[in-house]
Amino acid sequence: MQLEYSKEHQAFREEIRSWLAANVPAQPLKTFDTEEGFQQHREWEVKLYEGRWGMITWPEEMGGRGADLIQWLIFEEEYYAARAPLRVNQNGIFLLGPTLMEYGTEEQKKKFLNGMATGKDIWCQGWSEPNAGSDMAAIRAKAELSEDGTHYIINGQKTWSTRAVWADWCFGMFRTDPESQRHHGLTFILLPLDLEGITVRPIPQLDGLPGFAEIFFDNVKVPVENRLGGEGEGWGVAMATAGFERGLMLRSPARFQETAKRLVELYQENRDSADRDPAIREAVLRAYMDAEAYTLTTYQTACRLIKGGKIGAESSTNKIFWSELDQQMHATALSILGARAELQPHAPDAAGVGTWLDGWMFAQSGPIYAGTNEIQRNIIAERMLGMPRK
Amino acid sequence: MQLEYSKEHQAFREEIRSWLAANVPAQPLKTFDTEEGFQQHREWEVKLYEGRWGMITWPEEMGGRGADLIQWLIFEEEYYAARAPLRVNQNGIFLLGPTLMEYGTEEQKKKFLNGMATGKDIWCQGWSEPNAGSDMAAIRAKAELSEDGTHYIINGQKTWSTRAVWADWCFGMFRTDPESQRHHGLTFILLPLDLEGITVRPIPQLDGLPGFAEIFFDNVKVPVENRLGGEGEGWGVAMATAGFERGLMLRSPARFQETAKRLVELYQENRDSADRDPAIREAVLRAYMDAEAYTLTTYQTACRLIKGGKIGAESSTNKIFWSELDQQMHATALSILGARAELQPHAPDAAGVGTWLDGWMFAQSGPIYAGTNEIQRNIIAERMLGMPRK
Amino acid sequence: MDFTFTEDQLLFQESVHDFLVSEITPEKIRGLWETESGRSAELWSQLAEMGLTGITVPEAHGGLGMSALDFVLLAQECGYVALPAPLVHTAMVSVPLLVNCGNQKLLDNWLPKIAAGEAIIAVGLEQNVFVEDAHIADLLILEKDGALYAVDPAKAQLRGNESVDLSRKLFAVEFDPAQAEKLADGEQARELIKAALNGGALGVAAEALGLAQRMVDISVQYTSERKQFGVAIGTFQAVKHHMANIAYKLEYAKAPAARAAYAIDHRQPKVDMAVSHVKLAACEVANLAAKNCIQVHGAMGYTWEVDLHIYMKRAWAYASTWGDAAFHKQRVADYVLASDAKLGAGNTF
Amino acid sequence: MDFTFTEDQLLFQESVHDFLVSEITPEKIRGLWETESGRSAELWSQLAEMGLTGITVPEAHGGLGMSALDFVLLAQECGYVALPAPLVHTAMVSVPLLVNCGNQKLLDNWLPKIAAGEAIIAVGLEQNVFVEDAHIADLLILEKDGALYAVDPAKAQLRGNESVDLSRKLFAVEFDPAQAEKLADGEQARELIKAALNGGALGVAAEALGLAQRMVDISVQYTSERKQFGVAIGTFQAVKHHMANIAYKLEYAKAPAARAAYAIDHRQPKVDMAVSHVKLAACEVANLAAKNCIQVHGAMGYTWEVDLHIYMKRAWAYASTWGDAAFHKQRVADYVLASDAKLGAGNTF
Repeated sequence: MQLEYSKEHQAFREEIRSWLAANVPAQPLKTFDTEEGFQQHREWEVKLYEGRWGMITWPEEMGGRGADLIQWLIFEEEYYAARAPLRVNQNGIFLLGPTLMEYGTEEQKKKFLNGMATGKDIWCQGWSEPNAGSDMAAIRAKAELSEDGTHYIINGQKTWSTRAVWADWCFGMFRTDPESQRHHGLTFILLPLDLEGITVRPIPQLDGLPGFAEIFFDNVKVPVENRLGGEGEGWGVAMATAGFERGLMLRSPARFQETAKRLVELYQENRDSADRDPAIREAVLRAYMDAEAYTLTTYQTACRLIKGGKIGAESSTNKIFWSELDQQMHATALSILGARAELQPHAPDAAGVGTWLDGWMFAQSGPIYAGTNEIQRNIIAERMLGMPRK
Repeated sequence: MQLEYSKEHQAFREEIRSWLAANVPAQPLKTFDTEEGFQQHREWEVKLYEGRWGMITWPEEMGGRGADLIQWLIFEEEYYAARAPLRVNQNGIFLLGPTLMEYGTEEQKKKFLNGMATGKDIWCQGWSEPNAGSDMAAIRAKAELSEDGTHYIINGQKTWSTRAVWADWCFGMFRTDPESQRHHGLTFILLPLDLEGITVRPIPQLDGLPGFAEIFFDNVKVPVENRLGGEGEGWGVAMATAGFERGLMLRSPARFQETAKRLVELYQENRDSADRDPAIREAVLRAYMDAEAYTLTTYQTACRLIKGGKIGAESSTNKIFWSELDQQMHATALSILGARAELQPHAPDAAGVGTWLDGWMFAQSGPIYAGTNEIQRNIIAERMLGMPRK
Repeated sequence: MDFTFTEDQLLFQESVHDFLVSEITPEKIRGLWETESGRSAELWSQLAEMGLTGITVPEAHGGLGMSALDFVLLAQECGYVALPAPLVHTAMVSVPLLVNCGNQKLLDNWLPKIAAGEAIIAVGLEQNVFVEDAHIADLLILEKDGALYAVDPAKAQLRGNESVDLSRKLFAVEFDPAQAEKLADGEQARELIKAALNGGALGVAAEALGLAQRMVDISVQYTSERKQFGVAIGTFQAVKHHMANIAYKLEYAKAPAARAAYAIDHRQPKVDMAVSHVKLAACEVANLAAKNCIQVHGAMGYTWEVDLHIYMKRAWAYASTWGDAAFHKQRVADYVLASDAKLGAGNTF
Repeated sequence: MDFTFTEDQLLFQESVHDFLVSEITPEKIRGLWETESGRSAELWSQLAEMGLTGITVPEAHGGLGMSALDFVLLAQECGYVALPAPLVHTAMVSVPLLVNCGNQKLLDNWLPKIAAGEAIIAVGLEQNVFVEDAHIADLLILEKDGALYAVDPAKAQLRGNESVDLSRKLFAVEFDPAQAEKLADGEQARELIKAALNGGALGVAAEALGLAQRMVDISVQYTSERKQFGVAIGTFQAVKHHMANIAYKLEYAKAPAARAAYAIDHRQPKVDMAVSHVKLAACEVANLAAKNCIQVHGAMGYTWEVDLHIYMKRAWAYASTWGDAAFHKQRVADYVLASDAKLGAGNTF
């Protein structure tokens, strides 16, 4: 065991730190749940790409830096510490990208990876359906192969598609075998959202902004070349993506460490009033310790993976841990803010309340999406502890 | 609404208070989980009977005072405030007694109630079986009617029978119809524990003392006169008893209010060291509020019942509330005691640690017995909220 | 000893429940969010017609002359529908404050109008930072430097502050004491302010109980219908226990609410502790309800379209209004940790 | 950056695990409860033969010369079997204290004996109130008034204090400094005491992780076999979630344990915070395990006959030993709330 960074890693940290210092917009961008903010974030993706910081874990020949997981964690630490913009293209770069590299044909890689990397194409997911949420295998939206076998005809509905309102492309799972049950007979398909027959209906979230959308498919024609992996093999392809989603890439610890730091600062700024309630100091210290525990554990997992280990139930344990930590930290911040905690950020007397309320609302989604925490607990009990399913 | 005690109630409180002041043993009795302590508690029951304080809710003609529920709550308040001994005969007086009055024949009432009241007969329950715990309807111990119809032949096993080691009588449920399923074909039978064929095996609990026992029945002959209610009607009779068990009689708030009071005192005595951990003050205040909430809610229920209301899901909500409160209060006390919390009461340096450790161990049984808190939560969800069973 | 509500009290609650549930639909609330004031004069007159605006106004002044205990059940119903009108504020804070302060001119001048639904008085205490519904108030009663002033809204500067709950209308208010009528100062003001705070805190606590009940009802219905893995998700034990955990805590906050109302009506010495106890317990269960109910709704609960957030956001807002948790914990501590505290069995009533 | 244990470390852990699980059965533990000393000389020699008593003794003195990091995995295994012997105390406290204090005579005199399993040194810090295993110690090292003394057990008065965990042997010890050898005082003593406390705290924290794992393993097996309502109770979601809640918290206490050991070995400035963090996290998860595991056992878990209580009671005892929660929370606060605290992303290592 060796818990110091190598010279190379330190140099890497310096490099990204100075690049971010020079390039992170002075003014925070508008949220990408607005059209203007979406455009601003798209431009930021271009800037990242030009600096070759867009997808550092990708191979060099694909515009990445072939970064290892430790470099990835360092990158994220600097990225969050610099308060750099959220990644509007995370579905593409972190979820679909790696899957494409694993399952895609040469043509598909050529066709899609570059547009993804350059920020030209923003991707959204088409997985959940009204009756296939936690139970993804219940997917019904169907794709029929045309008689001449040149394309699929897609009909049905997807929902909870994050950032779909202004996205360009969608990757999703569709049932190609109408006779099939559960996770059989599903196929992974990539399609542009401007195809004829596609209707995108924005869904406003808790803050009123259209953070996700429903997507309706009415006899949408998609060329077979847009199929990722074999027909009926979609589940396996999707699981790889899901592994990433719940895994390291999207929930690196930096985000929660920075929230914990801001919470400590908020506590210090409001010490006199906060210490009237002993529970607050308790919660602030716990937030720090839990963020630290999440970081240490993530580094340990990353090192294990680098040495060829496989990811196991970590995907479930960390989903629960970070999502509950995130809720807990924001709840604590709101109690520190007291009577002004309910103010919206733009309220005239909201000085000092920061973005904690928005963060609190967003934190509500953590225990829900990508498999509810109840599902994760089932997985831990059954797969990690070996408890009986039925 | 009128939240003051009537003159009569105040006078009643004065009466029991002065009787207790004159009669409660100066030295606490040994625990009734020891033979000597059991005998001491039996004598205390006699003393209570002689003062007509043994079962005040019983009708006068049966040696009680026909006390209403408010008087009962007042009695308990004074009883616990006086640190009077625990009731070794609670199974008889509070569980079986009322059931006998409701379902018993005149002969049975004559035969059993007096011995119960005078402390001559201490009763234990014979309900749970190795494979019928939370699932009481899974009872297998069987009672066969003899050919001449004069008695039952009992075979099988009961377990978790509290205070059975030195008890005189047992009331329990047995399957009289071998063909029957679940809660059908069960019969409620009363039997002395010195009958031939009965073996009582003590079960040591967390503190090492035999607080409960297994009872084995090997061709035990019991006269039919000992059947309470009709043959095959045992479930209905038992449910009445269970209603009492989870109901008001055994978990009147006084016990928890006194624990909360002792906790506040412990906190005050150890204020300097306790305030090093802000979580402790928080927990002490919560203990007081929860004990208060339990008291207020119990009084409200009692008044509703007096006015002819029926007891509903209260039996489940209060089971969860008091058992978690009890655990929480004792856990808080142990953290106040710090490094000395683990000491057994008789340890030479245990001065000041009191009985918190014993109380903590006993508190572990609260969420388990008389229907685990998981079962209670199911009941609340299904019967109180009307959520779907399957 | 009688801890039950009267038939009349329960029947009144039922009729108010029926009226509010049919009138104050989620659609109506969403509609009011789109309006400038966020308030409906028509709704206010309806409430007046039922006698609710004057429920605590003495009969001599045209009200129903009812007490906090009479109103506490109704306040729960106001919470159940997330009522977008200052009824609880009026019945629990404004009117009692006027009555307690005993200024005959004010009483004769305002109470009849309040009972008739023709006037609204908004009370602003420093503990609250903001004044609720100041924009529709005909009179403001404001705390400043330990004194209470009657302020003409026209002579005050209102600065609107938007809450996460779009139905809550909050205002930072500035005024010049020289241009206002001082109602009380010193000890008298302290007592009036404390009583007003207790009334407001109990009011939102009771509303919070209604909010929790509403969120549970919505969620029980949703989870009984919503299917995953081929069965209603309400059959999953984890979902059942999420709901049960709200339900049993809710049961144990109701009696303390009644006791606190009783303590206010009878000016009991333990009133501060009683009010703070229920404020803490009710806001805790309401926020637990918010947390568990959005969870069992899944992504649906995270949307603006499902009605849950109407009640959830108010539960969030109430956690720290009319005294935050720290304030109320301290008041409980003042009672419990006092050297002469009467604790233990037999000391509850 | 390499946060993994070496193959050797993992293999050593595995062999120690196999040895302890086969040797330290619940039956053996119950047997020792019946003995006067509660300790087994035979067991101690077995541990010595495996090199465990001298695992942190420098090779020059006949030990394995291993570090806290090497031992932290083994300490978890000691907890897994609730080892009734002062191995963790020896490896994490006694030996490091001797080595740190650098008294050549003591080193030469005692370290070889410890490695050979022929001597036991018990360390008593005021933070602990009691001294573990003083009754079988050949030498006591005791804190008094800020100084450290080497005390001949024959010249000390031992007063046995029975713990809820019958395997824990606690003693109040009195001695006369005049009759003892002063090892250190002032700043040197402060440093030694702090280091000893960190070693002991990390030791019990690591043991607590093993205890939690053991209670989970016992409970998973029990709930997989035990049937109610016709099915294994382990199929009930509430039971699964009781277990899952332990398991995921346990996962997040392991890396902090390794980091704390590393911080001790490398004398990192953040060592106090690192040790206190894992002490709090490990004892919290062990006590959660106790609570949830007895619950899923039902009445069975409340008995003396089921083995669960062997591990449960030790988890209870460890919560407040080698520094109670207040002590460790304060040390974390000292680090986090310091004006020059380095918090946030990138400051963990």
